Amino acid sequence: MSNSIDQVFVHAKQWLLSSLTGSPGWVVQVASILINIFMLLAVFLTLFALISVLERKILARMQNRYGPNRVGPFGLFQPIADGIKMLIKEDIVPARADKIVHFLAPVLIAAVAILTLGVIPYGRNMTPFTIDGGILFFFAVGSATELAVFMAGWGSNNKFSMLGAMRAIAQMFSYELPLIITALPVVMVVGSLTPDRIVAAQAGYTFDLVPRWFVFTPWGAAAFVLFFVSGLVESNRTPFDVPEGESEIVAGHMTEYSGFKYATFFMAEYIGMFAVSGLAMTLFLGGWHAPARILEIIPSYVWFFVKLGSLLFVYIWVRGTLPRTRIDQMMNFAWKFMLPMAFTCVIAAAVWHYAGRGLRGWLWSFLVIAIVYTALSTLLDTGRKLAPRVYRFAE
Amino acid sequence: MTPTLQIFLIVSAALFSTGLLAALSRRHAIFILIGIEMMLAAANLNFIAFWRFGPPHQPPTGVMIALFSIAIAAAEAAVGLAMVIAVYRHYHTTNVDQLDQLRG
Amino acid sequence: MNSAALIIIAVFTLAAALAAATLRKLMHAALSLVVVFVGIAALFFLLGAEFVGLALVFIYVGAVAVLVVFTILLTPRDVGKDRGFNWGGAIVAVAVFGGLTWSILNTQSLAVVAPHMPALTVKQIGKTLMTIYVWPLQCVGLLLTAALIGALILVMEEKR
Amino acid sequence: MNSWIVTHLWLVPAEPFAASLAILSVSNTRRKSAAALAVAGQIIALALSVVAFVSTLQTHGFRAVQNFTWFTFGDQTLRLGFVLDPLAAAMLVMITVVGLCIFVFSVGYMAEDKNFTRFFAYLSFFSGAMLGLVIANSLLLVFIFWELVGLASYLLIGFWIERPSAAAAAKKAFITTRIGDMGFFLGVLWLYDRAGTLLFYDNGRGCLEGAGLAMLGASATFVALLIFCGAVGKSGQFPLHVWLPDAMEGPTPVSALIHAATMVAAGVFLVARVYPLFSLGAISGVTSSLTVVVWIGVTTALMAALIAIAQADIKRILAYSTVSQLGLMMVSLGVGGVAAGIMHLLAHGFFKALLFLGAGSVIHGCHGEQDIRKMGGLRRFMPVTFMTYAVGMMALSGMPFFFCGGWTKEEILHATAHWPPSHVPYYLILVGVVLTALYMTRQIIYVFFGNPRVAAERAHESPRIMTMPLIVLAFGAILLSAVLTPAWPWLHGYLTGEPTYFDVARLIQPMLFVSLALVSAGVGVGFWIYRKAGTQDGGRPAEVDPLEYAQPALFRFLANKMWIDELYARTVISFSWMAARLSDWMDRYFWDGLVRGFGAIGQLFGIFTTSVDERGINAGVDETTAGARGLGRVMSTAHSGQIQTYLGAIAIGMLALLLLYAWLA
Repeated sequence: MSNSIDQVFVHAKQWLLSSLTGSPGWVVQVASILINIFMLLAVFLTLFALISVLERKILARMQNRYGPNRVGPFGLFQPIADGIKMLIKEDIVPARADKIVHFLAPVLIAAVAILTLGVIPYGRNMTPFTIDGGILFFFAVGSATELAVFMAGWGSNNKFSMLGAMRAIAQMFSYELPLIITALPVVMVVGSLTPDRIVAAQAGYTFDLVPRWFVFTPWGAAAFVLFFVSGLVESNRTPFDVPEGESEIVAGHMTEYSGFKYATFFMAEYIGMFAVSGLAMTLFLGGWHAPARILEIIPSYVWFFVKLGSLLFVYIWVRGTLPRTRIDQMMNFAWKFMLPMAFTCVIAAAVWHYAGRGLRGWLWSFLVIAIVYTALSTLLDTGRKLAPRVYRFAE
Repeated sequence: MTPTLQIFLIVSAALFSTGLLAALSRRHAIFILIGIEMMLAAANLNFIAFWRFGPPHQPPTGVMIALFSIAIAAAEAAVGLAMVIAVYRHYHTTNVDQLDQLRG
Repeated sequence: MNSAALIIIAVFTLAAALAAATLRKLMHAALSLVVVFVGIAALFFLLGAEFVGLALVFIYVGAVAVLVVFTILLTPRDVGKDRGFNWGGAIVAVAVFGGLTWSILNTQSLAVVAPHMPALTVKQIGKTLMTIYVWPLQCVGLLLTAALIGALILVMEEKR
Repeated sequence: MNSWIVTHLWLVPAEPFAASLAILSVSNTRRKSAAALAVAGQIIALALSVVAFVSTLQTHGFRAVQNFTWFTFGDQTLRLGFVLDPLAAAMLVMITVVGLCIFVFSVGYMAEDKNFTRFFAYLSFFSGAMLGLVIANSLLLVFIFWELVGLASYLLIGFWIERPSAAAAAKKAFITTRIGDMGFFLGVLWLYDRAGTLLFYDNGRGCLEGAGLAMLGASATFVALLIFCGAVGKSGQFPLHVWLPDAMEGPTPVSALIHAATMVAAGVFLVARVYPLFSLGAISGVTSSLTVVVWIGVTTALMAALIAIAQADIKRILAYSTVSQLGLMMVSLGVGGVAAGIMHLLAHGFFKALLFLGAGSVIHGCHGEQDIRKMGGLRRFMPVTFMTYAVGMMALSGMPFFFCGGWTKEEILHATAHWPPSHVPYYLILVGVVLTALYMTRQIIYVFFGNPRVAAERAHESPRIMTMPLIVLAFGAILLSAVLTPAWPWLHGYLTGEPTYFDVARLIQPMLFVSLALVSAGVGVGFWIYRKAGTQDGGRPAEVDPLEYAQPALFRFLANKMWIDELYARTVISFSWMAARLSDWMDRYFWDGLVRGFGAIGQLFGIFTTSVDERGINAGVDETTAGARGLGRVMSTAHSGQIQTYLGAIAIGMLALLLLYAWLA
């Protein structure tokens, strides 16, 4: 019973395709791809709408406000109203702008964000685009985001846009290294770049209790934290939203965009966030696997979206809690802490593997990470103690 | 009709010639680099094509050489672009016609 | 292997390549180069070398293209100005293309179709890379390090 | 405990070395810490030595070695090691006890010196080297420490480097001992060539054990004599004794430590250590090498005793007495009394250090004056120094019963009396004993009795820190005799590994009376001759020595050290001088002329080639270069300097190659 519910979407797609029997093979292929794309867009655009309003509501609750509550029940139809507003706004293109580049930038950034969604397994047998090097595909396609940001900055012919684009590229380049390198230990341990295989490797439970997710190993936990932080940076979220810091450079590379193009950037940012969270779950949190054997009756895709939802909540929570960092602090953090720690995770994973993947490996790899972490934090200690801010002129 | 090796080679030759065109005809130093990158890509395409159309069950030498060539081309691009910037700093131009101090 | 796909991709790639070689604005040419590389990656996919295609996209679109546009940004004086076109170069390029095409078409041993071949997995590539090609791999690593340091030193501001 | 000290024996010399390094690394104004470091190093070394000594008491003939490989060259391995046996242990204790006393004494004696810390660094360095020397189990290691000891001696003799005489004395000591060391080193090489090992004891394979000795055969005599060369140099034996009296230019504690108690004993110790080499193939205890040792020793003992009678410098007298006593030890070793010789060495270490420190105290009290003729009557001003000095004098003279020197000297006489080849050494040594008592009596009368003269008028007793070591050493010199008596010859048994038992009857034997009579005679004659020394007596002025008044020619001969220095100056040194002059002349006129001749030939050839070059070749080359330049000018038009031209040329070239290939195919 649970199996049929689990596979209900797969069966539905097969039923749809079965109506095409007799057509040439490529027609079926194209139809299958189109169904996948349609489903992806439908699900994630809905999710985007939902999350955008939820974020506002949650942030509001954290700041003792109500948040949007006028349109529809509990303000749930707010995104529709926003969408209509965005669509009917005038599309302004600066006179000195490089029109083609200015136009292509939001297209590219949205396309890239949606493409990266394609390789994530959303449930059992539910990977839209099965490819041998799925993780590599994710990073390869994702790296085009930087180009799109640059195009937006350059095409606008505006100094704030250019500065924002430079900042964005600097931080994305810097944090792409830890992002990719923290994915490496998982790839090493599983021995595959395929997301399906990585999820499959995390099936089962130790002592029938603790799921075999990589986040429960020392290297996995450290790598997950690093990956999550890098993901925050890659999706330009608070506290790393330096490139679009309103108080400094208006809206960064999005300064000269309005209306639907601006909405596209906004959407791409959210979808990028979904994609990075999805990859983090695939790599470290067991993908669509249930956290306990009893809970396996609940379908896999439900688990996926439950986990995705909790991660997104953490994103929002972080945004509601932390102030924006300075760009130099961010860069220092990336090169002096994140990168060495990412390499340490690789080494710790190797130690874990060669010490037998058991308790011994667990302890050894914990030791490696603890030593490097302690050494790094001692070395990087600036000696400045955190203290309440003193307002000299305000009181 | 299934494509033969010749079609890939002609595509590659066309790409190579376009790269050559960019490298020979344009005055900006970056165009020369763009042309060279295109020529290298054409060569990689040749390697992959020859591997694909070669005997099966052999070590994927063509693929390997393409991979190494991509890595080396990346290094080449980095150094080449750094040189462009250094030259620009020194001569305040990127026009290769003006960079002829080695004229005999 | 699909001829239709090949033709579409090839035409698309070559058009982008021609744009990259001839567009007047340097930035547009550089972005066309990105399209060329995406097209070549697609050709690699078509040929079954998925990993190389992904690596190409990763390195060229993610790194080299950004380097190129940054260089354009850092050398602002000549950007956007038309410097004329050297027709001699075009003649040479066309001659080379003609010569190559003529010799390719006249070589009968090249008129073969692809044999059936098992898919090349990433695992296979990794094994080959770590066994037969381990020395070249190390050398490439050394080369990349040297290039990194060299590029840094080249663009470093001279201390006065 | 036992095995621990054997495997960690290297710690004993390591302590003073470490102290030396530490002292050198602190500022030269931190006098207290320097002295504390040096004394602490010495105390730790003493403690470790006592531990080592106790562990050797467990069994008779205890011997433990700890060998290790230093380095390997080819298929040869060079092994070094440390040995702990009664000889080494006794020496360790003697050196550290005496050394400690001298260190403490130095704190007071050198208090005014501006290079205080450097002095203690050198002193510790010397102590470490000496301790290393006695525990070395390899002739090479012995040689290394031997040279380190020599270096320390050089540094300490020349400590007051601003005095030309001190610098000259240091050089003299260094070069003279180096002559002996040359022989020593040749002996080491020869021994390695023959025996293939330089380890003394190595589980039966060492060069002093059966197998090693068997490989030596007849060459043992030469090896032994070459090694003895080193001992002669270091122990100041005739004919290389000349450096030792001059070495008194160093600070007095140095003289006490190096030139009395320890370093000069190294030669005797070395002979004792490699005694199996000397006695190999002995017929009733006599070999040709041992005979040489005996005669050298006798000559030295007698000659030095004679010279000592006529010296006026308090330290020089003691120096010559040291030479004489070392000769005595050599005689003892030569006639087979190894244990007697070593016992005398140990006892001598105590009482000679005592005498030197006493002399240092006297000099300190007399404000740097060293001439005994200017002293006198000091027993009233310096009672502690006088008492301890008297103990040392008694011990040195060989007064039996209570002073350690007496028993050991008696034992030496015993051994010499029964030497089969000849009785001459025995009689000569008897003369030496009388002379020893005589010159010591002379010295003590001059220094402590009579009326105070020029230097003694404002004399004062030395501070506590200087008298304490004197008292300790004096007690040591007396107490040591308890284990030396024939009634209970414990030390003898300890050294030889034979069991000892108590028998009071052996206390009384003929040699005791011979010894007693001789010493009494010497002291009595001394008192009679020098009863009015330093005062006007008859026709003799106050400043003239009684002996000089009676026998001026003989006295001058002795006072000038038998003109041996002058003899060397006339013979060895002038020969070297002549050889140097000859070489200089050869170099200047003969070889130089040859070189100049060759040079001239080269010059002529050069002139010839220059003309050929200028007239013939240059013209041709000029034409060629002009042609090349013209060609280059034509060719350089192709070098547009534009990269795209080159690139295009490459492309055209590639196309041409392609077409050529197509045409060929």
